[in-house]
Amino acid sequence: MENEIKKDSKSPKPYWNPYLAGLGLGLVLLASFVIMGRGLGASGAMSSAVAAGVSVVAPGHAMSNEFYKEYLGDGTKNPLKDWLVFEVIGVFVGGFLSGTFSHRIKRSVEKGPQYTDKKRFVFAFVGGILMGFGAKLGRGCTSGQALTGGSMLNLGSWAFMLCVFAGAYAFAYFVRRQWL
Amino acid sequence: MSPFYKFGYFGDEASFIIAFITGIGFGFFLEKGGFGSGNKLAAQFYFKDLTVFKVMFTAIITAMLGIFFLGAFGLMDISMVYTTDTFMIPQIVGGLLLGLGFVVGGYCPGTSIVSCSIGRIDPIFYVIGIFVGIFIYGEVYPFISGFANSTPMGRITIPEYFNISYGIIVFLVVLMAIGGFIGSEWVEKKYGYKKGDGK
Amino acid sequence: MNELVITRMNHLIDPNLHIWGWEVPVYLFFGGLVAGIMIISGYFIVTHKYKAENSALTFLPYLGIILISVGMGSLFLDLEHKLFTWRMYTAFMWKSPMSWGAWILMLVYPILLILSFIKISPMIGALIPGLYKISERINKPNILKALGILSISIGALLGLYTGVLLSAFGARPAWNSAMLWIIFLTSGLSAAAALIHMIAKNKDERELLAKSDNVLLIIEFVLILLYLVGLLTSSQVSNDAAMLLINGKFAAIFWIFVVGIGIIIPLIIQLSAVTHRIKHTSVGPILVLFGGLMLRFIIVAVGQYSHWSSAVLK
Amino acid sequence: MAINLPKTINSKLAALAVVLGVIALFVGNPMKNNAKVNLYEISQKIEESKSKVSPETLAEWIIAQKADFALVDLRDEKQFNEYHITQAENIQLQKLIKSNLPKTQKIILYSDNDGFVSAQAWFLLISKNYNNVYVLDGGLDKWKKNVLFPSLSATANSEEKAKFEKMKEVCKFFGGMALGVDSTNSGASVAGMPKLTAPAGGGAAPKSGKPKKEGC
Repeated sequence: MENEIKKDSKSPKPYWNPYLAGLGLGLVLLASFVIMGRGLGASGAMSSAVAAGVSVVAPGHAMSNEFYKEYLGDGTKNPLKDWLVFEVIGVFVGGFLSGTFSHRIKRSVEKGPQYTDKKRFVFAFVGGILMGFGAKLGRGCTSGQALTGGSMLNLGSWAFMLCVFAGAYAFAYFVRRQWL
Repeated sequence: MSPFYKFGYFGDEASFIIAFITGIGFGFFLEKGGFGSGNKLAAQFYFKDLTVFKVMFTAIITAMLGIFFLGAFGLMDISMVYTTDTFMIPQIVGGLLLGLGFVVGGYCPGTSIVSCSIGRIDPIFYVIGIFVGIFIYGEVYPFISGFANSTPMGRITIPEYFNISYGIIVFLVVLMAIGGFIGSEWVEKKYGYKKGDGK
Repeated sequence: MNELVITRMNHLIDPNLHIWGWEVPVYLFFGGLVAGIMIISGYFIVTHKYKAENSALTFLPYLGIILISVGMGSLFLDLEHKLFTWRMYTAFMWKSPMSWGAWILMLVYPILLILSFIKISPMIGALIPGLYKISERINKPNILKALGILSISIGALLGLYTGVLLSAFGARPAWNSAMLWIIFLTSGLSAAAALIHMIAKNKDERELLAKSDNVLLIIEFVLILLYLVGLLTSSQVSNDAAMLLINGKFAAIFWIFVVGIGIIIPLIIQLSAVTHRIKHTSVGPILVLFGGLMLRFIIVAVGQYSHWSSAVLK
Repeated sequence: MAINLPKTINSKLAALAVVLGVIALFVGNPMKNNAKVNLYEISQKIEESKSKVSPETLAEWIIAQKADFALVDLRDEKQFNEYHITQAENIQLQKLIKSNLPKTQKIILYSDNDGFVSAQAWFLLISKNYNNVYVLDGGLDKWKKNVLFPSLSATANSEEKAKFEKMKEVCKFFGGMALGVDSTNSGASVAGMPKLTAPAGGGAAPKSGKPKKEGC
């Protein structure tokens, strides 16, 4: 009996029906609206982390920069003591819990079959840079703008979301070997 | 009356705890939906697997209908929910850049965290990349702040901009999403991974 | 303690409330962990579980010696007058928990050392063959039983004392609670159980400790709640101290890192592991250990932040 | 089963969404007229005096047919029908928060004088998250004095004279009349407001009802 379970537990469980996962996600988002009056996000927390890092290394420089200052405030509060930072810690924990129960915790690299790990890492890094820059210019990422602003019917968020999909589909062809 | 926080039902410290719990829910459903996998996310852009679209839009219409009806029943003051101001041109450019980053890197910030949490290695590079990207943005911000703050439109929603009733827009978005779902099921059947593709 | 209260805790003389940095919490954590190790090892002896292949008695006593040394080292760093440490041992003041602690620690080392002789691991046995002889001498039922009981009681004392040490500070309302010592003891035990759960190779041992760790975590959680309730129903200053953890400066970190990541989430993971829904991994135990460390950090920080006069805080 | 079950759930969810969407269609607007006011932001705006537009500037904008603002007359209907600045729409204070003024546009408020009423209206709109709200400096009285019936004091220097010449043209556009030198008290010397006629030169016609939308 026990052996049987263990055998099963090695193979990952299938993903949920996307509509149910979406429903769950939407309810979490709704709960956030109801309780906090704000939506979800991710890139904001990363900005806080960057601002905090810069202010540790070069406090004067950070405080003279309007962008960092937005995250550092007047300097009396720890920039990492921020709503989004705690939320992102939660995202990590939540992802891990889900992964644990679905037996998906595995050290691996996501890529197409013909790609080397090294190349994939370079692409991931470059993609991250683009994403970070774009997210700041667009005032949020897929979670902060597309999901949150989208459900609030925010004009800029919808324009942003359409552009995300447009950008991704437009460039998908050029990096197809990475994925297919 | 909600939002609770904005009405002062609890303080900042409690809000962080709520942030953590909310985050757990967020991460949990993202992972359950398959957003922890770069392959699955990227497959969206090759019409192989439209999970991203389905999950995202189901979430959007769920939350949208939720706040709409909470507002309609007088349980929620929608105008107190924070949304970012619109800066049209920078957001369009940012969106395009982000889309490019999405397909090159394979994740968006939230999903990269989830993917890290289940032990993948590539999103770690991706997250470091995001940090670098934000750092670059911060460093060049003094030079591009004019552009970054151009075309400000304030806090504006689609119903306000087009001066159409909120309810009509909600209805249209729901119709659009359902249409999109039917379309994506069809696309998946046509172009998607067949059974036994190992995906 | 009195002299400390009068000379250091007077905010007019010493307005800086943060006297203890990272050293003391680290010491308290390792002290608690070693206390837990001693209790569990003692339990293994008394219940004759040591006969089976296990890590509680082969590997852990060594680890205990290292860990308590790390803890003592960090405590030593914190001492103002390092050269006069020996004076602790020239007088035994039964009223002073610090004096207790010094003497308890004196007993911890030899006991851990003797425990490590019960089962000689082949690697060390090859190095020092003489150890087998000592091992033979100890391995008699009567001696072992006495040793087990001694280990449990000294371990319990060590675990208690870390909490009592803090409770004795009357000027620190957050510490001045009778619940503190039992929280620290339980937390130390759960951390030790988690550690063994993580490193044990024997399946039965692992399962046993995972299960007991779950129970301990639940108890710890309840105790923390009781601790807060106790403070809340006490005087105004204690109330303020409790509010620091419930809705104040330390609330977010306390509930997220100590209760959330340190207790509830590992509990969920380990409960699923012992019911065989998921594999045993080291994630749960690591989180428990992390939570234990955070608990000490926060309790020490809150204690130093809370004050006998609530006016000073504002 | 694993395949069949989700499908029924999918269609049920879709049906539910559509039903809710249809109800939403009839509910219309869930926004309530509650507002959260950021006092700090407002006090900053007041401090920077970013909330006033001078009559001359407004006149220039109207002449240049700049349509990026909504002009709101806060007086009652009778007064509005007697005279109002071209392009203005009449929204009284108590109706202001229910009006659907576009948030994308500048909003310029005016009433009789510098005005308590304009200030109140300004505050209401700011609290409703309108960002670009301005008050016509000095209200309709100053508009009358500076734009409709500009005057030149006897001691004016050349610069003021040049300005006066310019204002002469401006006031003609609005159907006013420049007063000569020495008229010290313009408001008293002029009997009434100009009649409501379409301004000369085919200026922007008075708008009614709905505010203009910007192109998509």
